[in-house]
Amino acid sequence: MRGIVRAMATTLGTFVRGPVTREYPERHRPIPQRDRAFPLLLWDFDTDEPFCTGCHACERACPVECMTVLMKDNPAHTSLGGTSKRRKIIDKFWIDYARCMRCNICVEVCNFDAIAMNNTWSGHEISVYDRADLVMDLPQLLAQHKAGAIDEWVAP
Amino acid sequence: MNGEIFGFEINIWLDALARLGLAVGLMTVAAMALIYLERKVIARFQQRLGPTRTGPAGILQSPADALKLLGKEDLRPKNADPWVFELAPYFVFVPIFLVFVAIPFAFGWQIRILELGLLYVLAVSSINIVGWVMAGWGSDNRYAMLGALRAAAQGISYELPLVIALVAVAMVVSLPGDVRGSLNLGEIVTEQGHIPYIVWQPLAFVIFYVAMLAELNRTPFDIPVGESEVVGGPFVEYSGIRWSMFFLGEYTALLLLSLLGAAVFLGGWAWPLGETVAEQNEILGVLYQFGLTAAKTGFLIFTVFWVRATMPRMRVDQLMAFSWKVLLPLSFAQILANGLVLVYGWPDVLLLLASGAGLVLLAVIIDRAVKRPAERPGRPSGALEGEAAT
Amino acid sequence: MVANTHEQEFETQELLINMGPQHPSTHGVFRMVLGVDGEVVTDVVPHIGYMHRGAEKLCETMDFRQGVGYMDRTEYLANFNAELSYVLAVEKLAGIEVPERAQWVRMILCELNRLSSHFMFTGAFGTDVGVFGTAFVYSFREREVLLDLFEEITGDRLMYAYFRPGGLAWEVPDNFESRVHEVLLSAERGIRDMDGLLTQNEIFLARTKGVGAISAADAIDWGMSGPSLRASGVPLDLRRDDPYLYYPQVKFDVITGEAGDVFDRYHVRLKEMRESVRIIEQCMERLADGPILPERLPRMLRTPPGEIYERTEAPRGEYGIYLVSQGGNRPYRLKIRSACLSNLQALRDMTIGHYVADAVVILGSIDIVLCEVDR
Amino acid sequence: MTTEDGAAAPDGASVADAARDYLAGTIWAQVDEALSGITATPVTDEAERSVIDLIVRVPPREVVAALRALRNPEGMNFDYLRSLTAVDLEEEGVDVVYHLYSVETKHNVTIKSRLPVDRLVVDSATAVWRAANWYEREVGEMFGVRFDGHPDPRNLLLPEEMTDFFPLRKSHPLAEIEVLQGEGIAYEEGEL
Repeated sequence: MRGIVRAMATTLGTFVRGPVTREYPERHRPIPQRDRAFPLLLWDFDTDEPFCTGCHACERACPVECMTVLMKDNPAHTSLGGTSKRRKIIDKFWIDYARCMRCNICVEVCNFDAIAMNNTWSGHEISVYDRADLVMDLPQLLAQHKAGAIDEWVAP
Repeated sequence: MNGEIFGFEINIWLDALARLGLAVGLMTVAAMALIYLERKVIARFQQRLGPTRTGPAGILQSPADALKLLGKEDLRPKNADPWVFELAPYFVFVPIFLVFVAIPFAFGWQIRILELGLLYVLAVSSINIVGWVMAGWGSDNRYAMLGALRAAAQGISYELPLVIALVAVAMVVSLPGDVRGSLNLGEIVTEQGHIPYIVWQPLAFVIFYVAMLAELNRTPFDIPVGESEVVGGPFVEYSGIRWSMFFLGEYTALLLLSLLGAAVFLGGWAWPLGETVAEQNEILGVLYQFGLTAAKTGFLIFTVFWVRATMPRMRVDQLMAFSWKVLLPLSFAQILANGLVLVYGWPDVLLLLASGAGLVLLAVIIDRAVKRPAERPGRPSGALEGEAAT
Repeated sequence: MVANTHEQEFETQELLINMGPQHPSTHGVFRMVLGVDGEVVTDVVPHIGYMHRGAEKLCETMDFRQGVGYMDRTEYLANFNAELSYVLAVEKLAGIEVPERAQWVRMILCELNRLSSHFMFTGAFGTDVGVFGTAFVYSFREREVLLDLFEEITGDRLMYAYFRPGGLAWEVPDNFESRVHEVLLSAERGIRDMDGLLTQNEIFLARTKGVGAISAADAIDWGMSGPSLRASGVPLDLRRDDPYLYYPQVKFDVITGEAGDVFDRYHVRLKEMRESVRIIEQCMERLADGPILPERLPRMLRTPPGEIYERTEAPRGEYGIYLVSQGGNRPYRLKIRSACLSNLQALRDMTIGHYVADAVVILGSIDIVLCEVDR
Repeated sequence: MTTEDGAAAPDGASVADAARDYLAGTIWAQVDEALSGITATPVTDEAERSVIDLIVRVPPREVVAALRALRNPEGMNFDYLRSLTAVDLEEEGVDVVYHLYSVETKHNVTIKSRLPVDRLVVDSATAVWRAANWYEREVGEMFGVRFDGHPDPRNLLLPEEMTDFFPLRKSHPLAEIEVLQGEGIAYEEGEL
């Protein structure tokens, strides 16, 4: 009988201790800075253009081939009378969030620190009715950092 | 042929209808409240919150569930036996409500004061096993069948210790004029004004409590409905309103047996000072007596929830062995001891001593039984040897 | 011959019960067909493969860094241990020296992962035995604390992708040590709760003692490993017998059972959790500052031709990586030796002859992860 | 037979010396004794050997005999079958690989057997270890190797009717990923 009494005492103990539940949709738990949801592109506020030069490093390193990158000549390059030092710049960029496995490799291989993992709740609460809506294009990928919503942490 | 309700004279049929309607309505509400309470209490035991989304603290969860279940499609499997399948819920539901006729809530507050109330309660409440078996058989589902057979075996096995434990108490009820023994629930409660019977008959109470858990298919005896084994047992094919009838029946039965236990063992409305307060002030007395009944019933229900939050499930063979080899002999021994004490007119303290000794014996038996590891009851048959997907 | 005809009239037939792939207690998409005589199981046929995703084939197309992320997906309850097997195999094949700090951190994380995995086991096992969710919630309470820590370190709650051939992806956060101590305190309380709820409970004992027993010789013959093998009394723990990382430098006991029954399998795991706490505490003392990656690591890692069968002691048993390289930056053939697959093979032997209710408990006691079984 | 080591000229004598040195550091002597009567050759070539374990090659016909000899409790007592798998070497055939372990002496050994492409058949090891059962089923379905005497040679992980397709062979590359990116997505130049 001792074991039964001990078990009952254990449950009574937790009865007294009170709930540990987090009420998720109402109260968002603060998530750590390193949290990685989905990759995003970063915005260079100095020259007002993306960091990304479209060098294809991430595209090649992606294990699941979820990225498509197209580059173009930078119209704002100094040689063309602009202010930017980037000769080439990203033209089109798609990331299929449905396929992405959030392994952080794209961030690690990027030579320009142009891509980072979203570390806010907005990266976790993506739900859509159509799978094609999970394919993010360049404006969508840039929007969050441009709006200052990302607490930037680029993995070394 | 006129009856009386709240002092007004009305036609006896109207009276009966009113009482029945009151009982059914009240019990449905009470059962829904119990469902909510169970979810909250068990959540607390598990450090969760339980329902929170419907109304303040989720208090409207049960009505919301009821509405949802009402709106659901009433499915019937293609190969099910239509009559048996559709009628089964009523066989579970109706008997349990009938039982309330004899339950005393306060002095004089009974739907009908029956001279053989205890007998009636036990007789009617065991009908619902038929409903379980019907549900299992009619569903044409192997899990349901397995669950129904388990339910039948369990219900019948534990009916006996339950009855005998209650009879042991009914024997020792001392009535005015030096008469012992009564089956009238009102009298049983009234006689506990000074000392409740749990003091004289602790073994009977423990047997009653265990058998009650088993009758209710509650953990650790929730074998017929074991989620992890037979996925809900006899109800696996039910949906919508029929399923909710089973569910409601289950919780009403919980309330009923807790009320019964409170009345027979814990002194119902009478202990402590139930009559004294009533003598001082009639209305206050009735309220106090209702409060006593509610508190004791609530306590019993709380322990049921507590046990549910704690205990693993027993296995079907252990369950049967526990009933037939342990509880039944012990309850017979209890009756025998009571009989000897009564026949020879020995002092009542002996009732307590005999019962207490039985309780110790029960604990020892459980401790010893655990030390023996189980053996494999069966041998391989090779029925599926080399058989591809079946 | 009246008796004879009587018997013929009541000839009984075995009932076949299909459990799974959708069943509350098959731990994922696992299906078994039970032949049942009354309540007694007379035959079991397991069916697996519902989760087969061709992980081995996929890894053949991925370079060694990419493969790490895929290991997580084969073992979603002990990801660090799965990653470890893979990176150790690559490192040994390529001959990379791993810095000391990285190894200690790996050890701490693997043991923490063992804790979280065993918590998951005790919780799920409690539910299998029939506790209405309490064990499950207790274990998830503690697992949540552990996962929070993992998220702070690696950025993800489940698919860590944190180990790299050569070391770690990035440095642990500054408050790592204090956080680990906090988590250990919480885990110890969780172990205590679980112990109090189940271990001595008479009903639990009645349900588990003597059920699903398998002898040491049988267990070895079936290729069982991990706690399920040790419960049968075989003291085989790769952390001690085939050491990797710095396990020879820490003190811990190899827990073994006696009867090899369900209770022993549970109890071995519970005791092992205490050992894990012990190991982590020792690791924390030894953890010193230093680099987490070797100084010279090529940008694209290549291995010389050759092969290796690297095995580590994951929470569920031996997690082996058989890596064949013909030179180049990706495996020529990668085979994942899953502990669960071998443990699951013995299910038939363990279950036959027990009650239906026991079949569920026995399945729970070998703690399968179907992702790992099917790969 | 060449060594990766380019500095030393690969003449026969130095290769043999290197092989002897390598084998001296392994349990080959004991394994050789246990495998008396069976044509077993240790793998010493640096490009083929394992970093940590000894690999022994055995012709397909003698595999089960070799395994039985190694399992013998009076000999090496390799009582634990760690893993059983195969490696597809395309036109060279298929290697069936057995990883053995001795719980008592804690020795490891790997047995390999090369099956020619036109005859992917080997005797089943299920009589030696019951553990071989599912491993062999898996190798059978994935590589098309037939294990003679296997009690239940159905598919294990793959659908049961899928017996003409062997996914882990090199001749069956992964399917191309259907590229969804950029299709039907409106992209306006001025939005940046």
